[in-house]
Amino acid sequence: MKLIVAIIKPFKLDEVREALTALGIQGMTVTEVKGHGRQKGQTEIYRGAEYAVNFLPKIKIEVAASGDLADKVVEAISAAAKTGQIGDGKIFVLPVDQVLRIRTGEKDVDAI
Amino acid sequence: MKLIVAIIKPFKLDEVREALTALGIQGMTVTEVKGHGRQKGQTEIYRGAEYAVNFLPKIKIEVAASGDLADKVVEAISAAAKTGQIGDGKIFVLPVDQVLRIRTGEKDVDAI
Amino acid sequence: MKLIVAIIKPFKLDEVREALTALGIQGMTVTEVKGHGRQKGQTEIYRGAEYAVNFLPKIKIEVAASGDLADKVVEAISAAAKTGQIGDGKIFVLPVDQVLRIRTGEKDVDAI
Amino acid sequence: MGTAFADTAPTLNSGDTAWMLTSTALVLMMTIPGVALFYGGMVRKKNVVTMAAQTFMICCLVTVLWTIIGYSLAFRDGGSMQAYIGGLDRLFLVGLDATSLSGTIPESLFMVFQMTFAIITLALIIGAFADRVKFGSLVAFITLWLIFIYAPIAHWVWGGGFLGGLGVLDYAGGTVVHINAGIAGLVGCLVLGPRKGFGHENMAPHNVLLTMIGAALLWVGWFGFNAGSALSAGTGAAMAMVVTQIATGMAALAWMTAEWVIHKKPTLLGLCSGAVAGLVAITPAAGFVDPVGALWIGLLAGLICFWGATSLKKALGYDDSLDVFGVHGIGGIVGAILTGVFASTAIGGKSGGLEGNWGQVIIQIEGVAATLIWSGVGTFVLLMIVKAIFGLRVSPQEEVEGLDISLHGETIQ
Amino acid sequence: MGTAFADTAPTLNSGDTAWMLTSTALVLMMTIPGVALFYGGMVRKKNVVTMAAQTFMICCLVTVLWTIIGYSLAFRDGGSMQAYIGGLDRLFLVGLDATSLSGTIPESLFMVFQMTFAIITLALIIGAFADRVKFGSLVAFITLWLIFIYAPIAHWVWGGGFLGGLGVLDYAGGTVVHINAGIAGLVGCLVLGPRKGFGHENMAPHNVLLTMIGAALLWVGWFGFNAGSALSAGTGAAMAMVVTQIATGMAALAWMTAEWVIHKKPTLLGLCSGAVAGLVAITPAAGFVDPVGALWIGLLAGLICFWGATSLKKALGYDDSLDVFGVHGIGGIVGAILTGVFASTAIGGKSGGLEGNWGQVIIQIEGVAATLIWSGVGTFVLLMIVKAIFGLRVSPQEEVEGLDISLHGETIQ
Amino acid sequence: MGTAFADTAPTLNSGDTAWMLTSTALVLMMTIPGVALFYGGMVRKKNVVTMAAQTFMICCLVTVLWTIIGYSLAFRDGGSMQAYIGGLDRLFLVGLDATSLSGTIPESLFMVFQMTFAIITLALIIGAFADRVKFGSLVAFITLWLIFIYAPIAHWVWGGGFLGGLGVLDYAGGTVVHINAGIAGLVGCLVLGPRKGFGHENMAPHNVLLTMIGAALLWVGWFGFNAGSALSAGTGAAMAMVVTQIATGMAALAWMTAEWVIHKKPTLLGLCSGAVAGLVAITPAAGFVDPVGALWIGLLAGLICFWGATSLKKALGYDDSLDVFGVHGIGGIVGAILTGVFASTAIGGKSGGLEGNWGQVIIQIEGVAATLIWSGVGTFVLLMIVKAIFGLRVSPQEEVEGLDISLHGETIQ
Ligand SMILES: Nc1ncnc2c1ncn2[C@@H]1O[C@H](COP(=O)(O)OP(=O)(O)O)[C@@H](O)[C@H]1O
Ligand SMILES: Nc1ncnc2c1ncn2[C@@H]1O[C@H](COP(=O)(O)OP(=O)(O)O)[C@@H](O)[C@H]1O
Ligand SMILES: Nc1ncnc2c1ncn2[C@@H]1O[C@H](COP(=O)(O)OP(=O)(O)O)[C@@H](O)[C@H]1O
Repeated sequence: MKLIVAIIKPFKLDEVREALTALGIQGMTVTEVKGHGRQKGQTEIYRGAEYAVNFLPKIKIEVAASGDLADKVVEAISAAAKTGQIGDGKIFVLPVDQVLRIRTGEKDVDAI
Repeated sequence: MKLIVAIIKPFKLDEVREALTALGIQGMTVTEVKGHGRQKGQTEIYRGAEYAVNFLPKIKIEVAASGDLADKVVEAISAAAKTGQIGDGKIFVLPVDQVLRIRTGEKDVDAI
Repeated sequence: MKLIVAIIKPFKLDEVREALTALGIQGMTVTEVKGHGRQKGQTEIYRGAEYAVNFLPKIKIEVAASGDLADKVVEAISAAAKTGQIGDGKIFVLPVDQVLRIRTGEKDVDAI
Repeated sequence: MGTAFADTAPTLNSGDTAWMLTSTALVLMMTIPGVALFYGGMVRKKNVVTMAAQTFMICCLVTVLWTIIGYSLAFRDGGSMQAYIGGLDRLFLVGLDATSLSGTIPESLFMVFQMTFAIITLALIIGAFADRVKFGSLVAFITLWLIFIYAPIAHWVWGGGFLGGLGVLDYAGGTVVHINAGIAGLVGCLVLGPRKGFGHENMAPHNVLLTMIGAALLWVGWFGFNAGSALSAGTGAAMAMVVTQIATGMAALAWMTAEWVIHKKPTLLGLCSGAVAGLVAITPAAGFVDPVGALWIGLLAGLICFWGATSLKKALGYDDSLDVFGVHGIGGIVGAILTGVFASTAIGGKSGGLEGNWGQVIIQIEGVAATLIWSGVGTFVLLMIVKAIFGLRVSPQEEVEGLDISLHGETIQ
Repeated sequence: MGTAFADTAPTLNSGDTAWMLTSTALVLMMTIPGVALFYGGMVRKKNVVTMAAQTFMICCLVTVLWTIIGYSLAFRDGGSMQAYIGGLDRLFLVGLDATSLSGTIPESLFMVFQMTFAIITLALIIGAFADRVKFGSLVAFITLWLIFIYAPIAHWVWGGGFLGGLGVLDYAGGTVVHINAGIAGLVGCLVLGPRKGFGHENMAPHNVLLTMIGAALLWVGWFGFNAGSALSAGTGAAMAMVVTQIATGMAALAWMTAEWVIHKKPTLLGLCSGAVAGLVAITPAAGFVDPVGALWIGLLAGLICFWGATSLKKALGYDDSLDVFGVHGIGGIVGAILTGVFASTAIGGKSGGLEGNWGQVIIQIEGVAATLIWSGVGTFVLLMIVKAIFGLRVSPQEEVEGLDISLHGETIQ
Repeated sequence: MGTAFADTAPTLNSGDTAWMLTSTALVLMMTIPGVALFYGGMVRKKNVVTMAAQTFMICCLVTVLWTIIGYSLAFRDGGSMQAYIGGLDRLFLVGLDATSLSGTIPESLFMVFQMTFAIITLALIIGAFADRVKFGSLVAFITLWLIFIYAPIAHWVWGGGFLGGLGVLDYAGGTVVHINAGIAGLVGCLVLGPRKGFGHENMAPHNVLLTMIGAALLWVGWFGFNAGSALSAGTGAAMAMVVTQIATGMAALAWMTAEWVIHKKPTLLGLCSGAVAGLVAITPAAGFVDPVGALWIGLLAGLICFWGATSLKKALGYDDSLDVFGVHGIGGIVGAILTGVFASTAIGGKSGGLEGNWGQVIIQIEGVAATLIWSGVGTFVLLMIVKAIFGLRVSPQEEVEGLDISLHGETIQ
C-alpha cells in the first residue's frame, strides 16, 4: 500500500481528478496549502511598500493506492498536472502499513 | 513509531477527540480537508444551473503513536467516527522513522 | 529520501523558513492546522458562558529531503522553532519511496 | 409644532414629510441589513445565511401582511372593540388615497413608517430561535404572531386602545416593540429547547465584525425610530435624537466596563450589546427625558442588561441564543420603568417620579405587565399550534450540519 | 404641492430640498456600496475585488463625465434636435449658479440627483460582463455608453425628448435605467462570450451575505430613487414609497416560493433576487398605481423574472453572469407594461388599461421598443469599437487565476 | 436662507430641521460603521476586531464627554477667554431645553450634529496607531485630546474664537477635523514607533472589500458632513453636495490613474484612498467653490495625497499605518490652501486668489499653521503623559499574536 501525495497548481485540480477517475480511482483527499520553491510570487505593492510574496497557493492531493497501481497514479497525476512551467509541483510516494475503511472495517486493498 | 492519519466526518471530531483522550492520548493535529469518494455531494442549484459538488468537507486527524499503541488508536478512532453510512472515511497507518519534541529535544516515544 | 513534517507555532514560520534557506533548502509546503496537546487554549467567555478552547492554531511544514540532509533539516527546524515554552510542537520524519518533479519528470534527489 | 405656520386644520408640511420619508428608510435599514447582520454575525458560520434569510423573509412577509390586514387592525377605529383591537376598513389599504393626511404628513406615509416597526419587531424575535427552527414553521408563526399579538398590542398603545388611555408613556415603542419581542423570544426558546451542544460546545460569534456593522446600522437607523416617532421635524424630534445618542453611548461604555472589570477583557461584542441595550431602554423615554436622564438610563440599562445576558441567563439555564430577552426584554422593562422616573415636564410635557409623580411608575408597570402577559401567553399558544401542525425544530442531523446547507443549500466561503 | 404656501412662481421649498438632498445620498448608496456588494457577493471569491473596483470606478468616472457633458446633453434644450438630444450650454456645468431653481429645489440639486441615476445605470451593466472583461476596455466602454446611449435616452424620456412627448409613463426610470441596462447587459454577454467553465464548473455565489447587504441597501436606497422622483416631499413621494415597499416584499416572496416549490429549497439569493425584481418592476409605476396594483406587479415580476433568470437563460444558453437582463431587462419590461395596465387616476392622474385606457399599454410598449433598439444596437456598435481598439476579454490564464490578483493585485483573506 | 419665508427673528424651519436630522444620522454613519470598516479592512486579519472596537469605543466615549463638557467648551461664550476657549455654562447640557434655537434649527440638534464631528475626528486618528496601541491608554488619550485639543480648535474656528475672526474659510472642518486628526496621527506614529516587521513583512490589507464599504459609507455620509454644514436645506447645501461629489470622483480617478501608470495596476484600495483624499480636500471648500474648482481640487488632492501616502512616507520612513497624515493631513492642507485659491464670490460670497484676492491664501495658511502647531505639540505632550502613566504599546508577544485575541479575546472566522 502506498500513499501518493501530490502538490499541484490549484487550477489543475479538476484535470487531475478526471485523470484519476479515468484510472478507476475515485477516492482522494484534498487540502489547500501554500508552497515555497523555485517559483517566486509576484511582488505586492501596497501604498509604496513592496513585499516579496513568499508562499504561493497550491493544492495537496492524497491518494491511497495498492502498490501495483501506485506507479500509474503517479503517472496520471504528473501528466494531468504538468504545464511545463516552474511551480508545477512534486509528487511524493510514501509507504503505508495499513488502510482501514471506517464504515465497514474493511482493510487494505479492500478499504480503498 | 507510527503516524495514524484518519479522514472523518467533521461533526465526529469531538467524539474522536474524547475517545483518544480516554486512551490517554492527548496530542493530535487536525486539518480541514475536502474529500472525494463514493459519497456524492448534493447537487447545487444556482439560478437554474445545476452543478455536481465534487468535494465534501472532511476532517483529517494525525496522531503519532508508538507501535504498540497504534492498533488501539486505530480502533478507537474507527469506533468513534463510525456512523455506518457512506462517507465515514478512512484510516491510514504510516511508518515513522523518528519523532522529536521541539521544546525539549526529547525523541521518539518520549516525544509524543 | 525522507519527508520531514513539523508542527510549529504560527509566528515561528518566517524564522523556520529562513533557517531552511540557510541550509540551501528552498522547497517546502505549508498548511494551517489546529493542534491539541499539553498546551491548553485560553478559556473563551461569551456572554456568561465559558468554553474551553480545545484546538490551537499551528502551522505544519513539510519538507522532502535526501536521507543525508534529513538530520540537518530536523535540527534547523527545531532550533528555529524553539521558544522553550509548552506548545512548541513536534517533528516527524517519514520514509519516502519516491519523489517526482512534475515539471521535468526528474526523480528523487534531483526532484527536490 | 413642526413649523411656525401650522394653523388649526392640519395641512401637509413638507419639512415634516421629508423627515418622515427619511425616517421610514432608516427604520427599514435597521432590519435589512441591520438585524440580519447583527444576528448573522453572532451565530456559528454554518447558520449565518439562515439568520439573514429569515430576517429578509420576515421583512417581505410582514410587508404583505401589514398591507392586507395589519395596519387596519392596529390603527383604524375598532368600534365597540376599540379598546382592544382596530377595525377592518383598510383591508388591502383600500381608501388610502393620495390625499388623506395623518397630522401634517400623508396617511400613506404614516402607514409605511408603522410597517417598518412591525417588521423589526418580528425580526428581533428570531434571535431566540437561532440555529434550530424550521423555516416553514417560522413563516406560519410570523403570520399568526403579527395578527394576534403585534396588531392588538400596537392598537392598545398607539391605535386608541386601553393602554394609551391609561396614560402609559411609550414614545417610540419600548413596550410594543421591545418588551413584546423580548418575552416572545423567551417563551420561544423555552418551547424550542436549547441548541444541541449548548453549555459545552463553543458557540461564540463567528464574525463579530458583522455584528458590529449590524449594531452600527441599528444605532443610525434608531434615529429614524425614535426621532421619527415625533412624526414631525421640530424640537421634539431633535431632543429625541439627542437623548438617544447619549443613552446609547453611555450604555455601551457601561457594558464594556463591566466585562472589563469582571472578565478582564473589553470586547467588541460587549460594546455592541451595550449600545443596543441603551437604544432599547431610551426608546420609550426618548421624547420625555433630558440629557442627564439619558445618561442615567444608559448607565442602568448597560449594567442591568449585562447582568441579564450573562448571570441571569446562566442561572436560569435557558438558551436564549442571541439574548433577545436579556437585551430587548430586560432593556425594554428597564426603559419603561425609568421613563416613569425621569420624565421631565420641560421636555415632553409629562412629569415622572423625580418631579413627584411616582404614580407614573405604576402606570408604566401596568403597561409592561399587560404586554408580558398577552405576548407571553399568546406566543406560547401560537407556537403550540404551529408545533402540532408542522413541528418546530429541524432534525438533529440538520442542526449539526448547519441550517445554511441543510435548509437553504447555501454556504459562505 | 409640497407646502401650503407655494405660489405661482416657484420658490425654493426647504422641505422638498431636504428630501431631495436625502434622496441623492440614498441613490448614491445604492451603487456604492450597494451594487458593489450585490454583485461582489455573487461572483467567485477570486473576482470579488474586481466587481467592487469596477463599480467604484464607474461611480467616479460617470461623476466626472456627467459634470463635463452628460447633464447638458440629457437635460438642456437641444434646439432643433430637442426631440432626440439636449444642448451643450451646461458643459462643465457652467451657468449652474447658486440661485437657479428646478421647480421648488435648486437646479444644482436636480443635476446631482440625476447624476446618481446615471451612475447606477452604468454600474448595473457590468453584472453581465463579470469575471472576464478587461478593466481598461471597461473604462472606454463606460465613457462611450454614457454619452451615446444613456444621455440620449434620458433626454427622450425626461429631458423633453420624443418619448416623454408620446405620453410614455416612466415615473423613476424603468425604461431609462433598467431596460436600458438590461439590454446592454444581454448584448454585452453575447459579445463577450461565456465565462470559462460556464455550464459545468460551480459558479455559485461565494458569499451570499454580501449579496444580501447589497440587496438591502438597494431596497433602502430605492426609496430615494422612486420617492425622490417626485422631486418634492408630499403625497406623491409618500405613495411612491408605499407601493415600492409593497411590490418589493411581494416579489421576493413570489420568487422564494417558486424556487421552494420547484427546487425544494428557499434561498437567500432567491429572496434578494426577487426583491430586486420587484424594485425594478415598480420603478416606472411608482407614482401611478395603488397598493393593490403594487401587489400584482410584485407578484408577476417575481415569477416572471424567476423564469427569466433560470429557465429562459438556460434555454437560450447565454451567460448573463449575474442576470442583468433576467432581472433588470425583463423586470423593467414587465413593469413598463404593467404600469400601463394598473395606472390609477386617483393616485397619479393617469389612467391605465384597467380603467379602460388600454391605449396606454401600447404607448408603454413603444417606449420599451425604442429603448431596446437604440440601446441594443448602440451597445453592440460601441463594444465592437472597443474590441477593435483594446480587446475586451482578459487572457484565459488571467481568467482562471482570477481578475482580483491578475488585474488588480489584490485578494480577500 | 433656507426658505423664502424666513423673517428677521429666526423661527424654526421644518425643512432645515429635517435636513439636519438626516445629516446627523449620516455623519454618525461615517464613523460607525464607516471608519470602523475603512480601517478594519486595511489591517491584518489578526487586528480587525481591534480597529472596530476602538472606533466603536471612541464613538461612545466622545458622546459622553461631549455631553459633559465638550460642547460647552467648544461652542459657548468663553467670556474674557473667548478668543481661545468657550465657557462652562452648558456642562451636562444644562439649559439645553426644548425651545432654544440655533438659527432656524433647534440648538439641541446643532449640538448633536457637532457631536458627530468630534466623534469622527478622534476616530480618524487611530489609523496611525493601528496594531500596537494599548486599549486602556487609548481611552485615556481620547479623553484628554477631546478636551485639550479638539474643543479649543473647534472653538477657534466655529465657536467665535480667533481663527474664525481672522477670516479663515473652513466650510465643514478641513482644519478642525482633518488637519487636526492628520497631524495628531503623525505625531502619534512617531511616538509609538513602527509596527514590528514594518518594511519587510507583508502588511497589505487583509480585506479591501471592507475598506470599500467603509469608503463608500464615508462618501455617502460626507453629504451630511459638507452639505449639512450649511445648517439649512437650501441652495448652499445643494451646491456643497455637488462639489463634494465632483471633487471626490475626480480625486479617486487621479489616484487610480497615477498608480496604474506607476505600478501598472489600478487597485480598489487606490480608488478608495483617492476618494477619501478628495472628500477631505473639498471639505473646507465645499460652500465656496464651483464645479470647475471642484474638478481642480479633486485632481490635485488625488495626486498629492498619492505622493504623500507612498513616496513621502517611504522617504521619511515613519509608519503611519493607515496613512492618516498622508490622506487627512496632506489632503486637509491641500484643501485649505486651494479653498483660498478657488473661492468664488458667486457661490459662497467669498473671493479667492483666482478672483484676485491672493491674501486669502495667506489667511488660509495661517489657519493651517495654528492647527499644526497646537495639535502637533499638544498631542505630543498628551501622549507623553499617557505613556508615563500607563505605557502606550502592547507587548511584542501580544503584537505578534494579534490584538484581537490578546486584548479583546475575539477573532473573526
Ligand atoms: N523539498 C520540498 N518539500 C516539500 N514540498 C516541496 C519541496 N520542493 C517543492 N515543494 C512544493 O512544490 C511546489 C513547487 O515547487 P517549485 O520549486 O516552485 O517548482 P517546481 O515544481 O517546478 O520545481 C512548491 O510550491 C512547494 O509546495
Ligand atoms: N483512496 C483514497 N485516498 C485518500 N483518501 C480517500 C481515499 N478514498 C477515500 N478517501 C477519503 O475518505 C472519504 C470517504 O470516502 P467515501 O468513499 O466517500 O466513503 P467510505 O469511507 O464510506 O468508503 C473521502 O471523502 C476521502 O476524503
Ligand atoms: N501525538 C501527536 N500526534 C500528532 N501531533 C501532535 C502530537 N502531540 C502533539 N502534537 C502537535 O504538537 C502540538 C504541540 O504539542 P503540545 O503537547 O501542546 O506541546 P509540546 O510540543 O510542548 O509538547 C500540538 O498542538 C499538536 O499539533
